[in-house]
Amino acid sequence: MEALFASAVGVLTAAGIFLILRRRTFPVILGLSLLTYAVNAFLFATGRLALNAPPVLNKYADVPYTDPLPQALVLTAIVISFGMTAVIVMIALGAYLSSKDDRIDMKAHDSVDAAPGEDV
Amino acid sequence: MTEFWEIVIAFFLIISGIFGFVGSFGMIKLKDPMSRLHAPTKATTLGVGGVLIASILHSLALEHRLSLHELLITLFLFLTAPVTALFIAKWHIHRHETPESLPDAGEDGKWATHAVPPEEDAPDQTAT
Amino acid sequence: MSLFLIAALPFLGAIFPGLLIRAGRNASASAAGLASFLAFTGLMIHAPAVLRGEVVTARFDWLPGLGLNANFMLDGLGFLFATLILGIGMLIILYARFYLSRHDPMGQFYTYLLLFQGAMVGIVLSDNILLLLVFWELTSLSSFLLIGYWKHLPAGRQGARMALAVTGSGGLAMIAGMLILGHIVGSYDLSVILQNKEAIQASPWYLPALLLILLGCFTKSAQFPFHFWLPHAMAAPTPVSAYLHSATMVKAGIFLMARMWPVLAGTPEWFYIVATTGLVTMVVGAVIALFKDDLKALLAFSTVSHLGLITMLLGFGTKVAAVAAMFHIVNHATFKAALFMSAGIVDHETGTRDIKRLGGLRHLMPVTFGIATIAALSMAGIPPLNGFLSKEMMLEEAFHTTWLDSHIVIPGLAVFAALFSAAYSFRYISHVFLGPKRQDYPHPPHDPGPGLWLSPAILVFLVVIIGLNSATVAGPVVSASAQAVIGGELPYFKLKLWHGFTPALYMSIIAVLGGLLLLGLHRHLERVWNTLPRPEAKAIFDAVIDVLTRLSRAVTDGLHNGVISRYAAIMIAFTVGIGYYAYATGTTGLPTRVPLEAPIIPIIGWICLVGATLAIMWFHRNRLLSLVLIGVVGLIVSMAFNYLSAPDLALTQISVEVVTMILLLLSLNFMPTKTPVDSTTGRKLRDAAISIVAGLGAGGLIYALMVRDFAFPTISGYHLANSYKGGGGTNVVNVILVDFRGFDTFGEIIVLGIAALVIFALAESVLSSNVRAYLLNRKPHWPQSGDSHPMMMVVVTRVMMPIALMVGAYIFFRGHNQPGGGFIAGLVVAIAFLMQYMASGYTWTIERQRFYYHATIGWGVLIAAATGLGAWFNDMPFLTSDFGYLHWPPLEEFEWATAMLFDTGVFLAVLGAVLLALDSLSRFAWQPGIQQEYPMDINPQRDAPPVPGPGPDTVIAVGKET
Amino acid sequence: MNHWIIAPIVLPALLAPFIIMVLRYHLDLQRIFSVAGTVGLVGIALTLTAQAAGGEIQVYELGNWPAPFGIVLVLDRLSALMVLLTSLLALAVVLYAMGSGWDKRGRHFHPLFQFQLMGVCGAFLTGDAFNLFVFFEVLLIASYGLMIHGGGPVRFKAGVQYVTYNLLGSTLFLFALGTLYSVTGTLNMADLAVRVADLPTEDTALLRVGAVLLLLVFCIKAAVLPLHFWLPASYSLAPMPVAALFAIMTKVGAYSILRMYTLAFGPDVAITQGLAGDWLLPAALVTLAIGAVGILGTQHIARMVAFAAIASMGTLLIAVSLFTPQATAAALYYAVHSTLAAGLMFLIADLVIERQGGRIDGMTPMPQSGLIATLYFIGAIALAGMPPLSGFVGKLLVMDAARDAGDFSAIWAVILVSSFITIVGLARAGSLIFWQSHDARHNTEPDPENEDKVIHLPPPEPMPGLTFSAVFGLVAGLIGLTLFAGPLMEYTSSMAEQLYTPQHYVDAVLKGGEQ
Amino acid sequence: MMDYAIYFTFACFGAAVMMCLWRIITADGVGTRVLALDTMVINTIALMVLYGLLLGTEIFFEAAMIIAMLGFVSTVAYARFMLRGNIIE
Amino acid sequence: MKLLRRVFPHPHLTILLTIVWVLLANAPSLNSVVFGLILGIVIPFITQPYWPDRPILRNWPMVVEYILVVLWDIVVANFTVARIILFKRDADRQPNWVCIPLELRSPEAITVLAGTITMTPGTVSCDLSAQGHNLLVHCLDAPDPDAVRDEIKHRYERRLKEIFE
Ligand code: NA
Ligand code: NA
Repeated sequence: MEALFASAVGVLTAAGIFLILRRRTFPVILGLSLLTYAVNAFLFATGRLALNAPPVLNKYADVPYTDPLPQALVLTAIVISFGMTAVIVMIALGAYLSSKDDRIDMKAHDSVDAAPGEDV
Repeated sequence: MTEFWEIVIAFFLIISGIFGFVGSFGMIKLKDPMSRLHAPTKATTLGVGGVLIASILHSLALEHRLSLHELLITLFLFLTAPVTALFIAKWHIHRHETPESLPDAGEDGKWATHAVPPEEDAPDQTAT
Repeated sequence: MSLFLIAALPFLGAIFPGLLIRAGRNASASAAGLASFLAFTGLMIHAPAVLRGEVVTARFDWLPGLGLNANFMLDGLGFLFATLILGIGMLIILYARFYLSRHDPMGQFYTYLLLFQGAMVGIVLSDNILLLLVFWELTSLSSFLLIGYWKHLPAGRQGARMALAVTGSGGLAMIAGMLILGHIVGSYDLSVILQNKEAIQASPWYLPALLLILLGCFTKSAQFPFHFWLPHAMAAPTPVSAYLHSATMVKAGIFLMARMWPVLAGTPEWFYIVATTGLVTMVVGAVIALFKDDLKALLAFSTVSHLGLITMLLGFGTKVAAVAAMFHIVNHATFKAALFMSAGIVDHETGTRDIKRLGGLRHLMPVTFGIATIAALSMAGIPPLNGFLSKEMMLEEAFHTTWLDSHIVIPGLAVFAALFSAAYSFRYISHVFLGPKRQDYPHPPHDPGPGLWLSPAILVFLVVIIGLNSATVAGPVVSASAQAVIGGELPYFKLKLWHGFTPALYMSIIAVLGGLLLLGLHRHLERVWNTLPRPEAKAIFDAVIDVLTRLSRAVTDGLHNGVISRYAAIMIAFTVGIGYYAYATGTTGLPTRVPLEAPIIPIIGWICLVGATLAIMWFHRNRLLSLVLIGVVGLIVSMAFNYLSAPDLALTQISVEVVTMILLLLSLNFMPTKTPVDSTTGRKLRDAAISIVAGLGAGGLIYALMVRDFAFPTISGYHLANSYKGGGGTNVVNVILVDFRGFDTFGEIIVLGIAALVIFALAESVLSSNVRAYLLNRKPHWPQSGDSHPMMMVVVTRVMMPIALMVGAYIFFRGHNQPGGGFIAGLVVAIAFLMQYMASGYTWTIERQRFYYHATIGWGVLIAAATGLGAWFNDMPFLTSDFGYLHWPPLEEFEWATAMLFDTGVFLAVLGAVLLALDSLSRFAWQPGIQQEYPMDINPQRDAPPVPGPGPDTVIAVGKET
Repeated sequence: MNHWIIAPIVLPALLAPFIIMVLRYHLDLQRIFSVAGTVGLVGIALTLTAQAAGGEIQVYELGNWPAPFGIVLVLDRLSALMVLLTSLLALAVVLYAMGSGWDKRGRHFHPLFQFQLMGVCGAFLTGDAFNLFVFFEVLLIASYGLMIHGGGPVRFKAGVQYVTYNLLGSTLFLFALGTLYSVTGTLNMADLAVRVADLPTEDTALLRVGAVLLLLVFCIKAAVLPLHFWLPASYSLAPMPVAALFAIMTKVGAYSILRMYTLAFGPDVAITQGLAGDWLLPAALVTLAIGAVGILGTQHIARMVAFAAIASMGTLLIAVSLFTPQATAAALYYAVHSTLAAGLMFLIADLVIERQGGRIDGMTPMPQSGLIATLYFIGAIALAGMPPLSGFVGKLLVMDAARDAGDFSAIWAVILVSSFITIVGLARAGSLIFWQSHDARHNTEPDPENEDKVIHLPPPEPMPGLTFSAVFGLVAGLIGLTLFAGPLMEYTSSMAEQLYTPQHYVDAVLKGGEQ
Repeated sequence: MMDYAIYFTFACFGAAVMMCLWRIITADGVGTRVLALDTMVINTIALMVLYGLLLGTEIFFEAAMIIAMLGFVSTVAYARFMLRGNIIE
Repeated sequence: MKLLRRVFPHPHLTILLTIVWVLLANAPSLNSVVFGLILGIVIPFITQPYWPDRPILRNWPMVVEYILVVLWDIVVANFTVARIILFKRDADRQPNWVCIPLELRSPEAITVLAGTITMTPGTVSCDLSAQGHNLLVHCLDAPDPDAVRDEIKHRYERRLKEIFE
């Protein structure tokens, strides 16, 4: 199971990074999503893997519990990365709509002088 | 007694397994997209339904407590699956069918998916 | 007067001219003059003591931790220089008042001038080499302003930049040298350093320190090969040239060499570096000066030459030479300042400084002629003027100095330079003032008022007086300063005109006669000179700076080329590399955990996950398909969480998944649905290689972590043990979120709230720009179907939405004890509203909306914060929770917990944030005039007969229909 | 119970939603509250600094849960000073933003600004590694919003890049935290220190990976080469007042390096030897060099200042990477200086851009050019580390502290050569912007080629009094920093001393004994 | 007896999930893909309930329920996107 | 009465929600009933604007009958369709469109009908006509479309008309 899990994390990471290295905003966002999965899974697994041991206290039986802390951390991380994704999607959209170009690269000399607070 | 219930539960499980399988298999086997649309209804109804019944029976008969909340899942699926199917069918009609290839829509003339408002000659909306 | 005050007065004075300029030019100049005068007076108060050989000090601990302290001392050397700086400064202030034109901002000028003066005074009074550095660099900066004063002249700007670059860089080198020196001695105080000659010269760091400090001195004093900046600094107004290049700035280097003479001089290194540089500079400057037609350029190169002379003297390392150097410093300052000022008068009155256009001015400008002639003769070394005296001493010393066992080199070259020196001095007199009167001066010249000629006249007076009576006039100062330089017993010397028939006298005679001869041959020599190839220093400097700039631009733009994929690739590769290095340099133990077995279901999940992920990479150009596949990945990840005992995570993941997907779909509606091919195969291979390595790294790392047990008990043991007891909940994850680590959650909802705000603000910004017009006129990606709000969807939503809200409430209430909680509940409720949006459309729904998203977010954060703050009333820390049980017969008991209230804040913030984000995105598609009257397009029950046109029952009132 | 410790976080966290809810449509009220809040923050920061000055380390246990199980805030000299620095910079920035009218060129400037302050202060105060991540995210996401404030295609595009790069950084942060947790089982920094010291040797490789990943994360924030690529475009394309505020963000990275690599992975900890020292110093040197080269190599004033910010981070990190008390004291002094100096220069850049455009080619004379040129001159002196301002002092301190390092000559050479390039670059830009614009040639001949490139600028700031007083305030700060270098250096030395005796911190947080 | 039935059903639904994935990847139209995804979600729900049955726990119920609810939303969103482009209009 | 209508805009929904709550709580205690009822009243009140009209169920026994019929049909159809999918060659199958003219007018009724058709394997409701008077159904294997139409109208639409109209 650990090997399966680790290899899945590896595949997600690799795929995420491959897409992040593309040159349009949309695949980059997809890549970031994949990478987020990977890192969330990674963080989750730092509590080690356990089957049928959810960290919900059982009043009636003495059962094992998996490490709850990484779960809480991952929850926070999921929420935060959701916010981040939403923002980058929106900025990417704004960038595309105002320049009609969804290339993620810029020119070295790009400056906002042409129109401060305005769109071209 | 337990054994009887186990057999009953096993029966429902096997039924559900078969229909779940058939549902997805249909998607592979059937060639035209409209027909494929029929496949998931099996997974939704007897497929999941069987498991849910088995689950209810399991808690009732083997754990001796009433647990009906699986019914909620059924409720959701029954409420939502038709809408899902409708949308996918509409997509198919929109993309692959013409008013001519469909049966006559009677006094209404067209099917709703094809009843697109006529193209306006590009009103200049920037003015407003 | 305290040395602090003397050093501070020019700086304080610098404030006033700029402010007083509104009161008139005289007020401004008077303020500047007054400041200088006060400082000068203060200096003179100390004169008796200093001339007695005492050292006046003032100490203030500024930054003792570093050894940078405001320690000042006034000895003979400092006194000599300070007198020159302040004395000539006053004359310059007077001169400038009448020199500058009505259009020049005079207040600025005096401000800069006094800043410069203060910096110079600071240098010569510093008893701390770091403090000296401060003033040293300040002179570079203030001279930059002075040289560039006429900002409309390109020459001024370039000259200023060149001066700054050269002298500033020298100053930087000096920083290093001074730090080394301080390190060797263990103190940065000059008075301490000057006591440690042996330690310094024995140190292996002596030579580097010497080189670095000399670099500073040479650049400042325009020594060869750094001499080129000085002539270009002549673009400054003449008062500036007169001040900077006679008595002050260029003398700073000389000053420092003299200052450090006791500890640095006396070694072969010192001799060969300093004396040789001085000698070469003296010769080169003198030769070039002869062929300059610009009056100020001529004077500039003569300055270079004389500075070389002084440097050479200091380089000799003998005590007498040091005395001669001191004497020549005084003399050069007087005649050179006078010469610059007279050149300025000529320029001012005739409108040109070009010697070729001048001549015959002696009748037109007799006063100026007199001043200039005396000063020039002094420069030429004609007795009985002061220039003669110090030149004699120089020649005498040169005669006795051997260079690499040669007795000829130094005396020979010294005479050669003196010869040229005489020649250009004579030329200055004859080609400007003698000869026939001309008719073609740019302005009709005449002598100026006393305001302009008074200053040079005073200086010329000094030239004569010192020459005639050197022992009484200059003697004490020269002695005192020389004593300070030498630091011990003064050698025998006598300042007088006649020493008898010494070798120096013959050399002097040769120089004067040769100078006359050269002047006679000037026309022919000039022709030869013009045919000689000579490197133009400015061109070289400009080329160097230009290359440097271009190179910088190429490096900067090449490195920061805006290609984020490259940035990311570098970052990832670097991270993996460093990470691997860290791993390889540590040790790892064997696995301690028995791995879990993998039954069929996880394997299937793995296959699906990997299959979907690979498919995303393969099909990523089809954006919609990759979204669908991302959905698969998300589904499987959340299943995995579920399977591996993390139900809360599964719930969160799947809900976030849906909202994210909706956001992406909403934005994809406005973006291209296909990604074109941008990358070459090579790039793809590179990217693939980086990705695979990174994937191996991440996977390998987590595997290595998972197979080993924790080395210590984790802190979560405490959470498990105290979740119910202390937090009142059985869902430990939730109790961690709202209680143990509630502060994280507080931050997290704020992140979400900010995200929504940013999205809202961005939408506002985009929609208020001309993107709006584009959006209104854009065509959809593909033809749209009819029936945008199908009846079935609407009807099902009417039932599903309340149920979904119910589920949300359920998830919320049970969260403390079972999987769930405010966050998931917020998402579920948001999705319930989203369902309504999708079913009946934005406009129809928003009209019926009863709460405002901004406020919802705000309330959420405030409630969460207020819950935290509530604890303050019990004097407990922020977020301290409480819980208990309520009992209402006949109902069973209810648990209450302040953590629930906190969770309510979370719930509201999440709900508001998600809806605000969706709402903002939805507004992109908004079209004017679309007023949707009905929740569904088709409804056979509806009373109103259908309107022909768009949809049967749809009232899509576009434009004209409203 | 000293609730002051959490005040710098709670105050902006309450103020921002209040502005959103109640004052959404009242810009004037927003401004009043925002300024009042920032002034309040300054007051709080002063109180905290006074409390911390004595050397006692105070711990605030959130939720009343004992460390290491709950989250703690820790107030020591360093965190107090950083909060104070943040609040002072913020005050100048908010005044400037109001005076220049930048705050009304988009929505929600003030709430985002307050949230940004919350994030920065939180990052300085927290004693928990994961909580540090959360505050990083808070300050980052607020910075995303501020960065694209005002909109425009280029700014949006730069925003996408900025967010992308930082998302990678955040991901790395999680990888690092996961690794550290997995090895040590704790998230509390003090507890981490205790456990790292006792770690069994078989786990060192994994711990080292976690530690170095964390270092890389902080290096991204601190813009260390080759992890600095996010900075030039985002700083130069952000609204300049925002960029001025961002001057503190890079310091968050430097702060975090100092904190973690003195507390948990300090120079005395054998397990993590060589992680920071080996490559951070060369990287910092290259950072400084590239920053300086960038100053000379750009044609836009904002970009130039951005590179100056990179260069200053290079200098700062040279001092940090020496990991000696003396060098750290120098680093802290330099950090204060470079924050104020970079902030000042960004504001001056805005004054120029608003009047003349940002291209360094001296188009036309600008109004108030004399005053602005003077300010530019002062800012340039500060940035280049020329006397008499604090930059020179800081540079001397750093060089002096490097004297005992083995390769001090390389350090000195890089610092001095970079200073030279910086001086040349700043002088070039200044003379083109302020002097060449007076050139008769430029004013008389309109360039037909550039006719279409004529820049239409918005009218200069509506409240120049406010903008200039903000700028003067920062100048005054730099002067004060110079005049009081002695006492300040004493204070930073005491901070460094506190940092290099981590046992006090550990004892304060863990109350002397773990669990 | 029951365990065998459970494993059989596991196998059936496992195979079903993989067939759905196959369909998602290989289908020629987006509609079919969305359909396959929807079916996959439903099969997953079955798997989850089944797993809960096997372990005798109710901890998976909420996830199954939420997925049933949300799967619908995403499917509708995809379909609306294909039909109208704008999913909220 | 008006007040009552405003407080209980959809009494059926209130009942449904209460049941949902009890099911969710998975424990038919007094606690959960009371709590569910409270939410069952509050939530329809909140969502009332989105459901402006108020459908009425007239014939409760018929509701039960309808549910039973549909469930039976689902079971039967499942087997039929499974046989088609598993054993019938694709070429032998006769997929077909069927147009069902509707007598139902209420959106709720039409929705239930369409949903029923979809949930019984073998048929899928695909579209309404432009004004909602006909329903388009697709059959997986229907050699005789008219028979399908008649059966649907007879088995389902007739009963729904009694329930809703
Ligand atoms: Na909760
Ligand atoms: Na608590």
